[in-house]
Formats: sequence, structure tokens, C-alpha cells
Amino acid sequence: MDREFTPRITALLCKWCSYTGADLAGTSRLQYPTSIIAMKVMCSSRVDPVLLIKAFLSGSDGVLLGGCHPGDCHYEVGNYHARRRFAILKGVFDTLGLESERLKLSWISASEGPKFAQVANEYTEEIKKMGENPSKKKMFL
Amino acid sequence: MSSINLDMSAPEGTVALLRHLLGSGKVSAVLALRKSPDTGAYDIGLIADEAGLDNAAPVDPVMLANTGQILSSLTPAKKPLAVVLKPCELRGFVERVKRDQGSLENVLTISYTCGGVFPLEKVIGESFADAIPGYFKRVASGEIVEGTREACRGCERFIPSSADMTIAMAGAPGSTAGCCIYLNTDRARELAEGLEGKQSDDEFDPAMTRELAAKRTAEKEKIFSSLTPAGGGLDALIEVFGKCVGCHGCGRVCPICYCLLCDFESRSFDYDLPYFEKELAGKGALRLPPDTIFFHLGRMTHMSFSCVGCGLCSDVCPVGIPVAHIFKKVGEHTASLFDYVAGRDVEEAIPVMVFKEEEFDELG
Amino acid sequence: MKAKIGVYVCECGPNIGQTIDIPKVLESIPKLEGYEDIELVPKSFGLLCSPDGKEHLKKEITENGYTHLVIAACSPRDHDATFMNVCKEAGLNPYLYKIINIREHCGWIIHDKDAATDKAIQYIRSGISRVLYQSELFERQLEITPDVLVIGGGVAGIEAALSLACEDRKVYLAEKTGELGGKAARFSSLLPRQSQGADIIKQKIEAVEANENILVFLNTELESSIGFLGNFEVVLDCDGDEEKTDLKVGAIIVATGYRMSDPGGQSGYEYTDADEVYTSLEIERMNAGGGIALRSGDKPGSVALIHCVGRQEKGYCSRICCNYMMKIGGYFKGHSEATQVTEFFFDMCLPHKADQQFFDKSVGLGIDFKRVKTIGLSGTSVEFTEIGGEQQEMNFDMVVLASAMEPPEGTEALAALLEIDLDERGFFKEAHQTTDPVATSIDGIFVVGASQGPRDVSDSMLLAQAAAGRIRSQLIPGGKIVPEVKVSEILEAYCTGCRTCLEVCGYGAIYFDDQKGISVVNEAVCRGCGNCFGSCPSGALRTKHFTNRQLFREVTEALK
Amino acid sequence: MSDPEKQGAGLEAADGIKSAVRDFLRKALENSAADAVLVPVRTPAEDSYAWILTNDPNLLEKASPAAPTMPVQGAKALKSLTRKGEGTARVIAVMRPCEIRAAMELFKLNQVHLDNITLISYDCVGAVPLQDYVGDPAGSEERFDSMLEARKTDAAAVKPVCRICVDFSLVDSDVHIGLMGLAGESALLVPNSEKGQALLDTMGIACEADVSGWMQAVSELKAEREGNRSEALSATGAGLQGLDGLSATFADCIGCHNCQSVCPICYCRQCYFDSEAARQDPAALLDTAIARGGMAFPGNKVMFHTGRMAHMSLSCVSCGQCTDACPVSIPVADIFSYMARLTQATFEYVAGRNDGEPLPLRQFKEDEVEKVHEIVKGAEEEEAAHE
Amino acid sequence: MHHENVVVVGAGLAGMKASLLLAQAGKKVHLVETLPLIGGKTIKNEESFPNLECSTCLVAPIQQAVLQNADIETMTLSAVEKIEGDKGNFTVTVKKAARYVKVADCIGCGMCYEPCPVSVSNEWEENLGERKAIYVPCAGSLPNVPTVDPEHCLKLSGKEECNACVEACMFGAVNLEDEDETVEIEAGAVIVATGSGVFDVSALPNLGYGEFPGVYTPFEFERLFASNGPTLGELKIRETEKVPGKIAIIHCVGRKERGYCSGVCCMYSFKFAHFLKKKLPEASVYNLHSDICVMDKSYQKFFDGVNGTHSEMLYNSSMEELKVTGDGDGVKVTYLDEAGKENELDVDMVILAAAMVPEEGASGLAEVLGIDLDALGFFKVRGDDVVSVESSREGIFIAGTAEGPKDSQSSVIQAEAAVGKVLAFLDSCRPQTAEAAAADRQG
Repeated sequence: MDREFTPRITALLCKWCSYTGADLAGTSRLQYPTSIIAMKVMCSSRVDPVLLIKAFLSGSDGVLLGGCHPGDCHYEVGNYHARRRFAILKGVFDTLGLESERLKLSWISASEGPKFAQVANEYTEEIKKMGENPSKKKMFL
Repeated sequence: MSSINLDMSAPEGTVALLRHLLGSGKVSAVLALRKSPDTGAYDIGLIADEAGLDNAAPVDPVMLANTGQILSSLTPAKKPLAVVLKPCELRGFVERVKRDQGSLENVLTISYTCGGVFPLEKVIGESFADAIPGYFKRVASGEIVEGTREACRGCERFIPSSADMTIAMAGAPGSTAGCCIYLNTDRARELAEGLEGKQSDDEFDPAMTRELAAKRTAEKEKIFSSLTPAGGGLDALIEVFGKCVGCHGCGRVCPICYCLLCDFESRSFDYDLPYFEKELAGKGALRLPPDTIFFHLGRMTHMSFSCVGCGLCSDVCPVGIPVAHIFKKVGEHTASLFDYVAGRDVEEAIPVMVFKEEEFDELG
Repeated sequence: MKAKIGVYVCECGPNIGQTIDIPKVLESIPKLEGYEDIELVPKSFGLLCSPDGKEHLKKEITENGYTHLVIAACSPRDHDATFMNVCKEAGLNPYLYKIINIREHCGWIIHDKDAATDKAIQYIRSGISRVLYQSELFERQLEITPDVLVIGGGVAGIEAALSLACEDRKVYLAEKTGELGGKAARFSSLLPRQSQGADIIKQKIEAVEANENILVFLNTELESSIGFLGNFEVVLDCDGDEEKTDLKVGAIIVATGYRMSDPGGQSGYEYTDADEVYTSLEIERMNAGGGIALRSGDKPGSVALIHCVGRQEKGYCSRICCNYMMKIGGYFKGHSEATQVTEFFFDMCLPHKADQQFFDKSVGLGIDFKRVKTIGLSGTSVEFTEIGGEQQEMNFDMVVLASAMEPPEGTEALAALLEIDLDERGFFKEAHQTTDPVATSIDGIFVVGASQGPRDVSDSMLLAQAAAGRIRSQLIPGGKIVPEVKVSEILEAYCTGCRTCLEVCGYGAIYFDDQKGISVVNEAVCRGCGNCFGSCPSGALRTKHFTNRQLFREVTEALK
Repeated sequence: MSDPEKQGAGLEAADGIKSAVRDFLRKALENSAADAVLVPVRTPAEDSYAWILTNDPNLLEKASPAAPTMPVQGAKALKSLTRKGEGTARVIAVMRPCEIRAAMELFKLNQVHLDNITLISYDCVGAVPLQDYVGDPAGSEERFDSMLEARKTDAAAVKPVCRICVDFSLVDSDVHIGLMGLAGESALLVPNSEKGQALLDTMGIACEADVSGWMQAVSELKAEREGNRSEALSATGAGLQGLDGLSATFADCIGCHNCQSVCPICYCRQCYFDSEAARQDPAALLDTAIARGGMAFPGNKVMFHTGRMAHMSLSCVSCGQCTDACPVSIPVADIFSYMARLTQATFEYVAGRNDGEPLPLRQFKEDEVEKVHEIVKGAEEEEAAHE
Repeated sequence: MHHENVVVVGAGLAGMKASLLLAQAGKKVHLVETLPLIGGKTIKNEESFPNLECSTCLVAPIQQAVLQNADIETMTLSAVEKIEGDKGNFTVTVKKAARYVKVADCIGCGMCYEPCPVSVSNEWEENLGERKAIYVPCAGSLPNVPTVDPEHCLKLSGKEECNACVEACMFGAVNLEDEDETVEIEAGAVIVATGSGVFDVSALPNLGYGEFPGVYTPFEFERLFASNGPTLGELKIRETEKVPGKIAIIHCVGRKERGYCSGVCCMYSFKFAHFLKKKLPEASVYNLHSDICVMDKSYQKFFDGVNGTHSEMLYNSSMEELKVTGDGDGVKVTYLDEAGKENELDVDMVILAAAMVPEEGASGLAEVLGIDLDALGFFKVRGDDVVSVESSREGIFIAGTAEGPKDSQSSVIQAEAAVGKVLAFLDSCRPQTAEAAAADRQG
């Protein structure tokens, strides 16, 4: 169990842009670590802060929310709403000193396979530096 | 005319105002704090006949429930109502109105510069009645009164933000001499017609309460810095909320938590045994019932930016967790992201209902 | 009954076969903790999306009587639809199946086979736990009415009506004023080919009147409209008669046109009604009537045509002004070649392939075109700076202003009534500017002609035909529509009626039930994005197939 | 239950009863007689206790099988674990008798499943009121430990309901730990069901010890308590007479409903009194107020409390959680104990006596709403009249 | 009695939109595309104006919908050879060139590219990148099935016996014995949406295209900028590998020669300015323009957003006098300003905003279909009064830039209008099947 720490990063990706971008990274055989666990949602706006907290408290070392670039939302404005909710969640984490770096919001378009891989790589490194999510070990949560 | 001065103390003056409103039939009922003459117990009375005003103690330093929450259940009002609220209660009501949990139509809001209230256990105590006269003196002279709730001692928003009428009390020097009622809206002026008193055109000047405001800010900083989870991370959070018994009383008394059934008590958050077994396999130990921290974090993301700092959550917590200040601290931050002030103005859109195209960008 | 889940790993040839240790995956599945009371049937297959693969899968589902199906293969974008169909054919509700993307997201992104394999196992485990919480969903078919309401009896509205009306499709054409044809009916000629405008419009109006499937309502405005694609209930307020007209229509076309902005309002154009300064529309009317003349009755000897009036203030180019000013220049030259015609322009806007020829022709007529940087008008004297030149002043007998096109009054009210959006300039907003230009944010409501943006007659008609195309393909007489299945729903007991979801919904799919004081989702309109879900603190909202329990499972399981 | 043939096994408790039980649990985990145990563990801030489910023998060090205070009623913890049915893990839960009795009630209400749960109860000396404990954890710990050592309740230190508790000992658990009347360094392990017997067998614990002495002590204490109980409760009852009495008692109630949400028996997701159904039309409220000259808020105090009594007093186990959670110190528990005694007596029913006894008001379910409405309406009117 | 099927020629934005609508209406559609992929010109752009939306995000769902629609038969590498009959009863002969890869068997894993020894420049990438003899034009192209280019394939061109790709494919999808085939389609109507080409800038030697590596055509620049392009979006000038510091965008290239304004060049030139500033904030960008054509209601705003902030606007009073000459490894642009004074501009890169011209196959196709072209070489539409979408032959319709230069919005409008006309006489009164409706919901 003491070998190098591979983070678990929950990535909730919008079906239209980011998930497609992740696919493109794959079809282009771009390399990134297996730490990223991608899950499809119809729109980043579907993701309620509570779901992100759940992921965090369940031990996700990082939580990545991926949506269309501002203005590109398949549903017009979903990502703007998602962004606000995310900002609030981060605000809560910041005030409580809860390593808000473990929460990341990123805009990745369908043609940005390279960007997805880059985000995956960089974010994994970032998280590695931070180490494990403490909530994994907490029994009093 | 934008203010009227009655030759009596602020508490008396407030009752006089209510008498005027109810007596003249300008309002059909008044919602205000009452004190039973025999038992000394408080309640919030919906008073429809003048006699009922004999027991009125509208500005006593007591908060049993958020009057804004009660007002919600009385609106939309078919007949005109006058209600005396503390500034935080008024903000709470405004936040509710924004969420369609109440309506300002036909409601005359009377508020006052608030000196803070005492904790419930003090209020129900024997000697409480004796505390009150002294309280009003100290309040007027701009003191932070000993023994009032932490939530109040550190409250900087003790000046009503959107009341029809504002009564100068806390931090308003000389208000012991008389009761100065500021009429902030046409509605207020119209309803004040015929109220005996010295009329003038002075409008309420926050400057006069500056000193108190400063003291409160200092106090708030002190309290904030004493909060364990202030940037203390997960461990600190567990330390503070560790003793939470999960009664969710904080949510139930919260004027903002308007949900009928809290999501965290809903089926989405039931788990079956296999789930726990897997958790156990991973952790070796887990708490039951689960989701203690989850509940509080979740609640913060849902409503912290609307927190009006009324302090009831701390009051009802059976184990004395400083819920109020933690939420207030978090709320001040989340609200500031949108230059939002909870309950300041009913026209101010709730941050999660709107957005700006140019803001934040990628986060994290 | 005990769940029995078929878990199929597609080798996808070498793509998964060589990048992921499939035997290891298959072994691991029965060992998964917490699934003791569930029967897991792990299998692998060469290529599931191949015809054989699909047949095999179908057979397996029916023979083994799976309650759920998990397929670990490629991206859902490639074959989700494929396997959903397989499930349907095999009699398994397609929403009890889930595809797991272990190719794009595991096999192809890392060379380390073990790592890829471990990740694949995680994915599959989380997929299994999710699928257990998925529930059957069923497509619904909705009856529709093919009839159409067209608001606005100008060229666009008329064209829309004519393109749609047929035996099994009535068209109701509602016009605010007392006559059909709109402004264009008064034009003496139409761009780009300068043919006899009035006549064409007249013919079309006659065609409308002759068409028994088109019911014209004059002096009529829309009073209310509720419903959705295929099922709108509208009320028309016909000026004059007492009782309102209630109609059921399947679609609504908005063709309320434009109006000319008042050039008097624009800075730099000082003139009074006494001055010989006219708008292009006034000239059109004169020309169609007694002919163009000064107030004195004399013919003008010199005319200034000024382009782009109010463009800066409006913040947009009205697209057609350059062309119609050349047309008007043509009128003058037509009456007398001697008339001295000068056109002042900033940029010559000739977007259509034929426009350049038209411009060259105008130059040929002897019209003098001046490209200016600044221009001002006092009375009928024009002060201007030609590009690369000095400021100078010229006097004219007559001045014609090409003022900008803008939305007519009543546009905002209509938008509010139909719950469709306006753009920042006040024109109706398209569903998508480039890919969906005649639709709106509400399915079944279309905008055509100049109400969607400055357009000439010809383009306006084209937009009308486009809307007709959309409606003809969506609303087939006797046909049905099948709304999205993965929609949101609101749990009555949990809803507090705070209206947050209404605010964030971009499709008017949520309405408020005043009786119950709660929000309600119109499943026929909802597109299933889940924004309302994300916005609801009460947990009263649930987006089918993306519920919290399903996603919680997916997330937490992947972390084990 | 009190079968004279009963045998028990001695439990060496030289280092205190807590560590004796800890060792027992550790042993159980080590010989995999159980997969996990559910016990109170002191919170990191050492200012309270929380129910922890663990399979790690080492973690038991922090566990306190008999916690001084009862922040969360054990039955609630058990409910959150087993509400949705059985798993495979075999869990030992160590709880106070009142917690086990609550679990029995919840079992009947299908809120708790017990097939894989082994319940261990112990002679309870009472629980320190929650506020007292969080106010002075260290002191409370001391007081409680000395009570435990002396195996004697210190009335001043425990909840009022504990002082008059008669079900402090053997209940329908699987294994009971007898303390009363035994010397400081010894305790009794009493198997109380086949499951319990099986547990002791797999752990190789033979039951030869004589239990009569302990049972004697228990029945004496019971008798003594019965006396105090009826005395105290009738005193409480006296203060409750008529609506005046009720209103006076609940005068300070602020309607936070903490009492309901911490109650192990109030298992509803959403209390009827918080639900949409209980909401009144604003206009109607105002009109009533005008007609009657006034109206008091927070309203429906009596309605809520009487309604709750009607709903669950039959199952009330007098654990005292409600009083602990009341921010205005209303003796809710005493009042409910009083009601419970009456209602349960009428049906010769003892809440949580065992898991077989049918709920007297099983058919109550059908006409629940009407019943509530009667009570509610009644209370409403009288209360209003009282204005 | 007539046929319900419709042939759509050209699988660009207009063609795809038309096909989807027709399928939704329950018609069988045969979508004929000469290239091995569908999507048209739009998918070459990283972002499209005026909202700078990611083009792939806009078009990919449409492509997916087309490919997954049971009622649309997508025929790539295909061309119409012959058409007989009349409106309602056409017989359309389509020649499908051999793909040498079985679409049904290929799963698009791309294992076949690696071993292919041949490497030639990729025309779809405007020859800015290389490809193998077996290839997909770009990452993410749809259908995601490679094609073999017989001209360069060693085996097919008879140069040598090479089976590398055949062996590499585990699915036996590669079939070098594949042959062209010809199919006859009974169709009620035909929609021509073959799009347009770009003015050949080398026809204007004074612009130095081909002479100086720094001079780019619009689509060259689009691919250079695209994140899925040959440089993964890295802006480096070919050969010199230099990152441009100064860029000149020259408007109206070919306008005079062609005799019309294309209506979109101004906008994409401003878009380029935006692109450049986004990736190279330090760069200075110059737009050399004459008439600025921003006719759509939203275009002016876009222009205002770029004007000055992203690019300096320089008035160029004569295209004839404008010269692009070499200057070290940079380029010099000489032009006459608004006062007619000669000016010089030293830049590293020049982008020539070239006119939209008829697609090269247009005249051939016109002949095959027996329809007229206009004087400019675009497909002619009927109606002397107002512009329509009907070609000179009944039952054949024109949509998109095949009819003349226009922006995407106008192309889609024409496509939808064409569908309207088609359905109007194919008289679609049969109930729509649930499947068709469901299919429409896909994606």
C-alpha cells in the first residue's frame, strides 16, 4: 500500500464538450495518468454542489468539473449557472481552509483533446503534491 | 416630514406607534413580541385589537423564532399588517420573499437599530425581567450589552436596511430622551399621519451609530478569529461539528432554510448495508448516523450567501456548536463573490438565480 | 427478485484486448465486495458492435434473462445508441443498461497495462453499482395538431402561410392592421432585381385570399399562448368582435417585421419638417403615388442620399440600406437623367453576389458615390469629409436619409407573451444564431423576416420558407412527436415553490402551479440538461437517468 | 424473560467494566465471532461521543461501551445502518437498555433489521444530561466512572428520567451484562437469546456462573424505582391538567421540533407538523386572529406536542433525548413518560419489551390522518379559545 | 405517384441540416459526399464567428446525428454521375469510389496508419501536415473510418507489394481489392449543397503566395490555429518555424477579379485578429481593408470588439497597387493608404482574405444535373422577383454557398427552405414513425 500515491480524481464532464474532448484525447492516444475517472453528465449545470462535496468526503483526492467554454453551452447558459454554484462551493471550502484546490472547474471543448490531457496531467501533479484527501481516513465525518 | 419624535422612551414609543396604527384602523393587525404579564413568558403576537397591545413588548431583547419566518406564514396579506422586526429578521424575510416564501404586499415593516438579544436560556430564566430596563439604557449609549448573544455582539448590520419605519435605539445617543421614528417610505409617511409628536425632516443618519458599529466589528473579528474551523481544515471542522447530534434544529429554525423536507433527510441520502460495508472496508471505522459534515457543508453551499446572521441556529443547538458564526463567516465570503448582501434589498437577485457572462473564468 | 447483471467486456480487437488485461478484469468482477446478493455474469467478446456481436448480445440477454446490462467497450458517443437498440430488440429496457468507456478513457491513454486494467475495473464496478440504481424509462408519443398560427401579414408572414397551407394543415394568419402586405406592398420595385414590387405582393395577397386553408384575421393581435410544439393553445383578440378566438395550433411563426428608426433623433442631423428631408420609405410612397417632388411641387434638381443614418447609435448595420439607396438613386435618375444624385456612404455593404453588379449599374447611371469619414446635415446642406480629403459642404434641393431598421413597437410585449427571448438589439433571438436561425428558445415557435434582424424582402421570404421547412418536417399531419425521455421531474412533497428552477430553465420547460404553489416540469418541453436539478436545494428535482442516487453510486464506487 | 434457570458467565472486570467489555469485543472481532462492532467513541475534541462502526480491534481502545452521556440514541444509529435491510456483515452493538428497547420498537416499524445484529445490553446507571456533559466533559467522566464502579445511580448526576427508570437492566437483548449487586471487579455475561448463546459459544465462554444474586439486586432496585416513578410522574401529571396546564408547560416552546428529530421513535422522514398539510392559509389565519382579537406564535405548540404524544407515546421508551435537545429546558421527557405510562398501561403494553409483541395501535396506521386531525383540530380550537 | 427518397449532394452544414430535417419528416435520404468525411468546411475552423463558439462542439453532434440516423444513407467518396427522369421520379446514378476499408468492419482504432510506409502531405490540412496512404483527414473526423489513397498506396499504385495496413488490422477491415461501385437511386427530389471553394490567390502574383512561407490562405491559417490541426494549434510560420510578431490580414483578395463581395471575409479576418491576440497577446495585427461588410445584426458588435483593441485597421485604397515582397525571413506589404500615399508594413505573416468562389466541381455537376450556373459560376436559382432555392430544373434545389457566397446562418436558412420546398411537393402527410422521431432525438 506504500507504493507511489496515485490520486483518484472524480471528473464530471459535460456530454457535449468536455466528455467529447476526453474521447478525442483517447483517440489521439494522448497520454495521461489513470487518476482521472471521467463521468458523463448532460450539462455541467446538472452538477449540484452537494454531489461535489459527496465526492470530496468520499475520498476523491480531486474533483474536476468540465463544461463547455462560456458562450458554448449546448443549453445556452447552463455553464454560467454551474460556474456560480462552483464559485460558492469553493468559497465555502476557502473560508473553512478545506483545500479548495481539490475542486477544479475547467472549460474543455470537443476539439480540445490536448487540453483535456494537459489538464489531467497538470491537475494530477498538483494533487500528488497535496497528497491524499484527508477525509479518506476520517471516521468522524 | 421624514421623521417624528415622540416624547417617551423608544420601547414606549414603539407601542404608541402600534396603538396609532391599529387604533386608527390603518392596519388590521400588528405582529410583534408580547410578554405575558403573569407568567412573564414571551411569544410573538398577531394582535388585532388595541387592548392586546397592553402586553406588547415589541423591542425587548428576545428572539424566540425569526419573526420573518412567522410573517411568511401570514403573507400574502389580504389586509394591511404592521410588523415589528429586528433588522436580521427583516433581512431574513426579504430573502424569503425573493424565494417566493412570502410577500411584502400590504405589510408595513417597522424595525429599529438593534442592541441584540439574550440567549434563550437567559430569557426563560427567573430574573430576566429585571435585566431589561438596564439593557435599554446601555443600548442607547452605544454599548455592547454584557450577556447578549455572540451572534448579536458581533453583528454589524444592526441598522434596518429596507424597513418602512426605523426607530432609533441602539447606538443612537439621546434616543433615551425620546423615541425617534424615521419614515423611510411614502407608505410610512402616509400611515404615520396623525401620530402625535415632533415632526422633522431629518432622515436617519447611520453616522450616529458609527461608534457602536466599530465596536461590533471589533467584537466580530474577535469571535471569528476564535472560531476553530477558521481556515483550520477538515480536522478543525470535525473538531467543531464532531459533537453534532444531527437534530438539524439549526436548519429548521433558519429563516433561509425554507425547504419543507431537508434534502439531507430525503431518500437520496439513505444508504444500504453493502454501502456501509464497503466504507468500512476502506476506512476501518465510520460514524453512524453518517453525513454529519456533509450536512453542514451542503447547507453552507445552499444558503450561506443568504445567511442573515440572526443567530437562532446557535441558540437551538443542543450541544452549543457556534453554528451561527461559522455560517456567517462563510456567508460573508460567498456573498462577497457577487457583491451580494443578504436581505439588503428585495430587488437584489439571489446569486444562484442569475449570472454574469464575464466573471470568474476557470476555477481551481 | 434477485438482480442478474450481464457484464460484457468488448475486446475491440487489439484496442482493448491488448491494452487491458481482460482475463484479470473478468476474474475481478465476481470478487467485487458488496455484490454478494447480486448475480454478476462477466463475459468478453471479440467485437460487440459488429453484426455478430450484436446478435450474440441479443441472444445472451434473452437466454440469460439479465435484469441489467453493463458493457465495457468504447465511448458512448460511438455505440451507446447501438447497444440501446440491442437491448430494445432483446426486450430489456435500454435504460437498465450502461456502457463503460474503457477504450478512450483507459486503454488508449496509458501504456502501462496494469494501470489501465485497474482503472477499467474501477470503472466497471462503478458502472455496475450505477446500473443497479437506474430505472426503466419509456418513450411517450404525443398527438399533435399540424395547424400553424402566423403573426404578421407582411411579406414574410404571407410567404410562410402560402408555403405551409395544405389540405391537412390550416394556417391562421393574424395581422395587426386592416390589410395584408406590410410595407413592401408600397414599394414600386423590389431588390435585388428591381422587378415590379407591388404586383408581386398583390399576387401573393390574392393567392392567400384564394386559399381556403388560410384563415386571415385582420386588426388582430395575439392575446395569450400556452403549450408546446404540436400543442399550443392561443387566443386571438380580433378588434371589433366581442368574443375572442381560441385556436389550437402546432406551431407559431412570428413575422412582425420592422420599423424605420426616426432619423430626427440622430445626432448631427438637424432639420425640420419644413426642410426637404425625407426617409427612404417616404420616397417609396411618393414614387408609388404621384411621383417624387419637392413640397413646392417642383422636381428636385439635386438630391443627397445619406447612408448609415443611426448606424452608430443602433450599433448594427441594417444590411439593405446601401442597396435600396442605390435603388432610390435609380428612381431619381429614372425620372430625369439630369437630376444630380450624390450618395454619401461609409462602407459599401454588398453582401449578395448580385449586389456588386447593381452597384456598377448605379455608377453607370451617373450617380456620384462619395465615401465619407464624417457627415452632418443642417437643413438640406450636407457637411462631410471624404476619405483622404478635406471637410466640405454641399447644398441640395432634397435629402434622403437611409435610417436604420429597428424592431416595431409591441415586440417586447409579444416576446414576453410567447416567453421567447429578444437579443440585445431588441430583435427576436434565434435558438442558435448559426445552426438554428429561424427557431427560438421555445420549440415550435419560429421567427422569420425582419423581426429576426434587418432583411430585404427576398431574404424575409427565404426565412419564411425555412420556417415552413422546419414545421413540415416536425409536424406531419396525423403524426406524433416523441419528447425527450431523460427529463426532469419535480417531487411535489419536496417542492417549496421558490421558483429558482423556473429562473434557471432556458426552455420555459417549468411552469408554476399557483393552486399547489409548486413548480411543475412540462416533460414535453424539457431537454434534460439538469440545470434545474443543480439549482434546487430542496432535492425536489430529479433528472431521470441522472439522479443523485445514481451519480452518488457512480462516484463513490469508483473511489473504492 | 426473568427465567430462574438462567445461567451466566463471569466477566473479569478488574480494570473497570469498560475495559472488560472492550476486551470482550476485541476478542469477538479476533475470533471473527463478529465482523464489526457498533460502540460509542469519544469525539476528537473529547467533548462528546459518537456511534462508530468499526472492524478494527485496535480502534476499540478509544471506544467506550458504556458512555457517560447519550448524544445520539443508539437505536437511531442502528436505524441508519439497517433501515434498508440486511447486509452480510455480523455486527455487535453495545447499547443502553432504553436504546435497545427503542430498537425493538423500530424493528416492529420496519425501520431496523436485526438478523445480523447482536445486541448487548448492560445494567445502566443512567446517563449524564447532554448539556451537563458538553459543559464539563472531564467532570462528567469522573462522576460517571465512579457511578459505574459503585454500580449505583447518583441522582444528581443523571437525567431526571434515569432516576426513575425501571427498565435499566435485562431487556430483549442477545447478551446482557449484569452489574448490579456485584462486586467492583466482576460482572456477568448473561446470554439472552440463541444468537447470544451462539456468540458466547463461538468465543468459548461457558455459562456456569449463578445469576440469582444479581437478579435479586435488580428486582430490589426495580421495586424501589417503581415507587419513585409513580410519585414523580403523577407530580408531572398534576402540572399537566387541562389545557391551561398544557399551555403553561409548553409556554416557552419555540417550535424548533428538536424533541421530535432526536426522538428514536419519531421515525418519520418529515414530521406531519412540518409538512405542507399542516400549513394554514394566510388569510384564514389573519381572519381568525381578527375575530379573536389576537393569536400567538410560534403557534400550534399544544397541537404539536399532543399530536406527537398521540403518535408515539405508546412506543416511548423514556430515554430522555427530547429533554436533552430542548433549547428552552422544557421537561419533555417527563411529560412523555407520564403519557406513555398511561397509554401503555391501557394496552398492557411495554414499549420495547421484546421484538414479538405487536404494536397495540397497528391498525392506527389506517386512520392515522383522521386521528391526527381530531387531536390537531381539538387542540387548535381550545388553544385559540385560550387566547 | 412519385418517389419519397431524396438525394442530398454535399455533406457540409447545409447538406447535413437538410438531410436531418428530411429524415425527421420520414423521408429516406441519400447523402452524397465526395470527401471521405462529412462536416464540410465548418469543421476546419477552431471557432466560428460571431460568437466564437467551438465549431466542433457545434457540428460534431450534427455529424453524429447524421451518421446514426437510420433514414440517412451517408455515401462518402461518392459523386453523382447521371440523373434521369423528372421532378418526383428521378433516377440518380452515384459513383462510389473504393475506400479500401470496410466501413461496417472498421472500428476506427487507427492501428493501420502506423505501419504504412508512405507519407504524403495532407490536403485536408491544407498541406500543412503529413498523412499516410491509409488515413483519416484529421483526428476526430467522422465517419471515423480511414481511407486508402490509391495514388500513393504502394500496392495500389503498383510500386511494390505492401500489405502493412492489411496485416495491422485485426478486423480484416482493410481490403485493397475493393472496387469502385455505381448505384442507382430512385429519388423524388435532389438538393445540391456542394458548398464553395476559395479564390486561388496564386493568380495574383503581387501577393507573394507560394513565394514567401509567411503568406497564408484563410483555411491554411484556420488549420494552423486549430487545436486538432497539424501543429496542435501552435502558431509557427512554415519553414522558418518562427512565431509571428506582426501579422497583416489583407481583405478583399479577389473581389475585383470575381466581381462581387463575398460578405464573410471581413468577419473571418476580424476573427483571425481575435485568434492571434488570444494566442499571441504581444503580436501586432493589421487589417488592410476597403469596404467593411458586417451586415448581420450582430456583426458590427464583433467588429467593434476587435477594432483597435485586437487589430489596427488600415484603409487600403487599391488592391492593384498592393504588393507583398520578401524582406529577410519576413515580408513587406506595400499599399496605398486612404490619401493614396504609399505605405510600407514589415510583418512576419500575411493572411489573404480570399473570396469565396464556386466549388471546382460545380460546372461539371451542373452539366450532370442539367441545371444552369449563373454568370459567376454559382448554381443559378429561379425567380426573377425574389431569390428562391429552386434550380433551373424542377425538383432540383440549391442550398448553401453553392448558390453564392454567404455565412453559415444564411446557408442553414437556405437548407431549411429547400427542405420546405421538397416536402411541399413530396406531400408529407403520412404519419411520422416513432422511430424517426426518436432518431431525431439522438445526440
